[in-house]
Amino acid sequence: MKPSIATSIGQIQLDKPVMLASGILGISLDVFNRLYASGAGAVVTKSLSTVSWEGYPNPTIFSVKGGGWINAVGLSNPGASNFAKMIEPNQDVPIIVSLVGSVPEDFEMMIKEFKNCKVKAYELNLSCPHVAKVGLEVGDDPGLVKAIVSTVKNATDVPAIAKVGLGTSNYLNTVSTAIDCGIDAITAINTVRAMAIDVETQRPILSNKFGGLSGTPIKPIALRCVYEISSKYDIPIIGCGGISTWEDAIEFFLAGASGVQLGSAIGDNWVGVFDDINKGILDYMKRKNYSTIKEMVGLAKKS
Amino acid sequence: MKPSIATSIGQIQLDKPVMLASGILGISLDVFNRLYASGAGAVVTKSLSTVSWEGYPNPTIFSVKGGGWINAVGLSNPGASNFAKMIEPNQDVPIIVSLVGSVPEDFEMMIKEFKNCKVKAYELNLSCPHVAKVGLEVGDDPGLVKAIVSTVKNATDVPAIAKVGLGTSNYLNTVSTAIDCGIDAITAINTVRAMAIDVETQRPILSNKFGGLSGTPIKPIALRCVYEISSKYDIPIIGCGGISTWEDAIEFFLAGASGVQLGSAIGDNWVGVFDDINKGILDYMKRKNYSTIKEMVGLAKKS
Amino acid sequence: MQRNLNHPTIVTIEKVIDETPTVRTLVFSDDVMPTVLPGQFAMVWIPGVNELPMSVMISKESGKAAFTVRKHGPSSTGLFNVPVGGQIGIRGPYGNSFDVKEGKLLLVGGGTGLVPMMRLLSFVKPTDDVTVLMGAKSKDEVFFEDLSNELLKNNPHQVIVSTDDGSYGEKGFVTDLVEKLVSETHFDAVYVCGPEIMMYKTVQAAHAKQIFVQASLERMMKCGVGICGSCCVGEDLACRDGTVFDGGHLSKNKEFGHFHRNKAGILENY
Amino acid sequence: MQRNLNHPTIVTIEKVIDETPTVRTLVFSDDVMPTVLPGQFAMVWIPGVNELPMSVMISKESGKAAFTVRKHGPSSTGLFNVPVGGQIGIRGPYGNSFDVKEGKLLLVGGGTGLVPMMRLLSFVKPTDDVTVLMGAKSKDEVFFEDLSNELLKNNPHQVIVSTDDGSYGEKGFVTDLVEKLVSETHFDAVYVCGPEIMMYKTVQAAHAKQIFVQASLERMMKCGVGICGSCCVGEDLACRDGTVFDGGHLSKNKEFGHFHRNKAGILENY
Ligand SMILES: Cc1cc2nc3c(=O)[nH]c(=O)nc-3n(C[C@H](O)[C@H](O)[C@H](O)COP(=O)(O)OP(=O)(O)OC[C@H]3O[C@@H](n4cnc5c(N)ncnc54)[C@H](O)[C@@H]3O)c2cc1C
Ligand SMILES: Cc1cc2nc3c(=O)[nH]c(=O)nc-3n(C[C@H](O)[C@H](O)[C@H](O)COP(=O)(O)OP(=O)(O)OC[C@H]3O[C@@H](n4cnc5c(N)ncnc54)[C@H](O)[C@@H]3O)c2cc1C
Ligand SMILES: Cc1cc2nc3c(=O)[nH]c(=O)nc-3n(C[C@H](O)[C@H](O)[C@H](O)COP(=O)(O)O)c2cc1C
Ligand SMILES: Cc1cc2nc3c(=O)[nH]c(=O)nc-3n(C[C@H](O)[C@H](O)[C@H](O)COP(=O)(O)O)c2cc1C
Ligand code: FES
Ligand code: FES
Repeated sequence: MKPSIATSIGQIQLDKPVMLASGILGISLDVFNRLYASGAGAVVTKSLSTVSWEGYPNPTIFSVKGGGWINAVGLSNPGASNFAKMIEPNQDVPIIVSLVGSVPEDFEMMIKEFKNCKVKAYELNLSCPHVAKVGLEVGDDPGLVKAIVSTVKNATDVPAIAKVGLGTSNYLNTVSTAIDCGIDAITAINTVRAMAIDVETQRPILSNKFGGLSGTPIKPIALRCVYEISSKYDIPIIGCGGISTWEDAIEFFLAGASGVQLGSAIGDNWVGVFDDINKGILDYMKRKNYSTIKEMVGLAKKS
Repeated sequence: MKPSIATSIGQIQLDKPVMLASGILGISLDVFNRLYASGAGAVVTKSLSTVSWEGYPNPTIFSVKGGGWINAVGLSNPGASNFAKMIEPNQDVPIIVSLVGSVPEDFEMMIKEFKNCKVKAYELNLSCPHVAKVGLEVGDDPGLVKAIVSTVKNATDVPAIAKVGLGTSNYLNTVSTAIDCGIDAITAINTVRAMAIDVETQRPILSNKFGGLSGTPIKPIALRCVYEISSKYDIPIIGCGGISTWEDAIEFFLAGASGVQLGSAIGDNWVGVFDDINKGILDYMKRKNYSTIKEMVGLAKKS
Repeated sequence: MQRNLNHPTIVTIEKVIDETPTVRTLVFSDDVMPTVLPGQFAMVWIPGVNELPMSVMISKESGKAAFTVRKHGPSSTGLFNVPVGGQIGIRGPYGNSFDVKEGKLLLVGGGTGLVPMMRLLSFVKPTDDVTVLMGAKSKDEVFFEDLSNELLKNNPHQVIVSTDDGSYGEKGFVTDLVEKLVSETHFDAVYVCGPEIMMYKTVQAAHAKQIFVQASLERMMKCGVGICGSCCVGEDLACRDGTVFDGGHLSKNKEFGHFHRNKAGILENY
Repeated sequence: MQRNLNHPTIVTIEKVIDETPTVRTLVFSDDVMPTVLPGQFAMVWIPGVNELPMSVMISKESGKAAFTVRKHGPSSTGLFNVPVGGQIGIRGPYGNSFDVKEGKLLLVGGGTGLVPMMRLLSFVKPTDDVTVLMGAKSKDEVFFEDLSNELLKNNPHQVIVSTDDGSYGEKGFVTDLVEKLVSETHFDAVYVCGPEIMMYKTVQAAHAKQIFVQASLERMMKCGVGICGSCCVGEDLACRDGTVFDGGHLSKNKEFGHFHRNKAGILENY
């Protein structure tokens, strides 16, 4: 049998396992179509808020030694309502809508905006490390996580994913709370809070001083999170963090992820990265005699 | 005036600001002498326990993409008593003794072993991410941190440093608790819990599965911790994590560190790295017209 | 250690040239920027102020490059005000570049859109017959006229200036002149950089005559490498797919000439 | 992407050669290992078992290298048992290498200490006069005798085997033979690898006669790159400063020949 790289993340069925991560290139339907044509299994939108946000002033993104990027874009986005209008015409592209907010009502309100859109899943950003009152500040608060996930699960039948990251509490508690409230899947991880200082001008480079580290440097951290989650809970996982090659993707499958997302790798390898990774996964499956992604998921825990 | 790279970390005075981090090359007095002669301002010993530990089986260390290392040596060490005997003859080398334990009594007992040794400071390892019941499991428990730091401060007049890292709680709480109990300085950070899986054999590479990520990848994370601590507390800080060049050291000074430690860089640049960095710091000070390290400490917070 | 081109490298301004009361050229030494291709840009960090995309300007001295900035909002004014000895951070170069064709060339620039044109001029062959068309609002906003003539001194060439108010050179909009020129003369290539409407009309005029035409687009930029998405123009990312696009491609793009995105990513009309 | 030499690369065992009942050579293809210098080692991961330092053995086929392992504790037994088609991970090469001198050379090896000697033999010049001295407990533990003769077929050479029990070759300890040889003949260089006491006595004997001598040390190894400290011998780190050291340096080292460190880093007598 010819192997297939199609995958199911719980209820979420995708033809290809590598998705565009949230916040990356994600503000235009034309771009989504292009990325889908380039081999992305789904695209996750920028994290949308109830109203549009300008984000932080530049500098907002730059690269650091070791192949990483630090960003503090500040969740700039056109707002859920504008965005929903833009993607209404979409039929083909599996779009995962990322939402960010401070209270359950924010999420409820935004989900209503998407009533006329084909939404593959909602991803709740509980983990942005550099914007106050949303993201990690929410993810680190078990009461809020509970309220938000419960509200979202009541508001829609579309699957909901919680995106977690390393904050000031144990992210595994966030995972566990989200599971208790019926979350359908977990994305792990967001960027890791970080900074860089320029030694000549003696200033933090980001206008926001603090930002999030992404790319190659965080891969071993993200991988251990996926492994920890899959060892402790029975929940579909999407791995994210530093994935840039097919080997990276396979590592995440073996650790327990049913799908992966990538962002920073696009800065280095551009949009061809999706097909490169898809092809690598397929070759690996042929060589190792797998016919589905599922057969690989979590294998590293057996050893 | 000719600039001087001597520095004071609270009561701890050093001729040179770059120290050997704990766990690196640290089991022989002969090696300590050599590193001191190579330009290390102080050497921190391996973390010592009340009894000797064999550590984990190999593989225990290897490198990952982006210039990082993952290790799970498992705190192998000859035990405090054996170690104390070995360093008794020492007169010249500023030795910082790193201690690891599960209860206050462990620390008390070990400090007694060093009564005949010249100890520059004790560093309490509250942050090893891959050994059960010590390290982060202690650092994440405010009650234990309180008891341990108080005990150590009662047991000795030698300055005590708390080494923190990213665990499952807010490391800033550990810092704050340690300060409340009279800690003299903070070292930030230890390695970050991580893992790697080999895709051919489909196994975690480390025998312990999980280990700690060190080197270049964690620098932006360590730097933000130093900046966060120095922004919030008035406590001398030693920066550690991914430092391999003089620019890296200066970045940590600007973020608020009065001294730095390095480990992984030795694997890449060998022992010449100390003098290279010292020289780079001195040249920078000349160019920027500083006469002491102190003048640079925390400058990035002014902007 | 190798320089990380995506991390700001600090350079020191060595010379400031006042081009007009609101336009300045800031010259600096660097290993990378003096040799970038025409059309490429850098992300320029003005510490404490902002970071802006800037076309890389040529310098007469080897080993040096420059930025030519018009003071406008707070960011560009911050850059404009950097004195000799001041430090800025640069990363890049980013973007693709103009295809340097041979023969009869028309270069159209408005304002600081002339910057990539000056670098393009440094790539023309002595056999090329080059027309430079530069637009400005009024006489005191005209710059790079002498520089263009100097760069083209070994070429058959003409430098045409037009001002909206007629206070210098031809009176009227550059785009009217473009239409006239392309209908009179066969050009082998037309290059344009300036306000979007100028580029749109130039592309239309040239494309209608089936002349090879390229425009260098400006959009809101944050990363410069194709990560953040802020510079998207339809399905294209200006920073990575461009900034230089062929006329044929642009005429199929629904946003070019009509919309750009604001800082929140919302489409706005030009 | 470039191979990270400090990260395990998986190779497949293509051939297993039984050298003695307890010693096997495992052959594999690789880009890096076939060309390492004599004395260099790799960290060899036997998945699910352990990771061991192993001298890199030569292979007759180009593009291939090997490990020759004696089964001893669980780790080496794990490696010994890897079948054809089995996978192991290798990182390195690590350590320095023997200085290849010319003239009259004496190579002394005991057990798997012969492995670096075989690679050294592949570096000798046809004009060198080479004596290989190999020690074993008894006849059935002798290996690499034929290989040595074959590698030296174009050289003036002799291969001397000694067994402790006299069941093959000369009877007695290798080190007695070394003492005899260096007192009778002037060697330009002596190389030794084997049990520490053999190396210690060989170094002493040669050093006393002011003959250039080098030994390749074995210590507990974890990282292979000079981070973990587990391989320290006095002020030296065997993995990074060595494994090959000059006799002059070793005779000043307080630990060489007397102590090694166990897994906890505690000094133990040999
Ligand atoms: C590829 C490229 C090359 C450019 N080359 C030059 C040049 O050589 N000389 C020159 O004077 N100007 C150039 N610009 C325009 C320049 O980047 C600024 O947009 C312009 O100077 C206006 O800045 P401001 O002071 O109004 O910004 P402010 O109003 O202070 O705005 C601040 C922020 O908005 C962003 N921003 C605002 N407008 C734009 C815009 N049009 N494009 C991108 N980002 C914007 C900036 O990144 C900045 O972070 C270029 C733009 C691009 C995209
Ligand atoms: C540079 C170097 C080259 C070597 N080359 C060879 C070779 O070519 N062939 C060969 O058979 N052996 C070689 N050895 C010895 C080999 O690494 C093992 O030590 C030996 O095989 C005994 O293993 P064991 O099965 O008893 O280990 P176990 O008793 O199972 O011990 C397990 C652990 O201890 C460590 N360990 C135990 N003994 C040693 C030791 N002496 N040195 C380093 N680590 C040790 C291993 O790393 C392993 O993690 C070499 C050692 C070194 C240092
Ligand atoms: C520029 C940038 C913007 C991002 N914006 C978002 C966002 O809006 N919402 C979100 O959940 N994650 C955001 N992220 C995090 C990514 O989705 C992803 O979790 C992270 O970058 C790690 O993946 P990578 O290493 O493949 O980039 C952003 C990352 C980058 C680099
Ligand atoms: C092999 C190895 C062993 C370590 N052992 C210890 C230890 O025993 N105690 C401790 O506090 N930190 C230990 N660390 C952490 C280092 O001291 C340091 O905090 C970390 O490596 C980050 O610094 P670096 O990036 O310069 O290596 C160890 C690190 C490595 C790589
Ligand atoms: S500026 Fe970020 S994608 Fe173009
Ligand atoms: S094996 Fe780690 S220092 Fe030598």
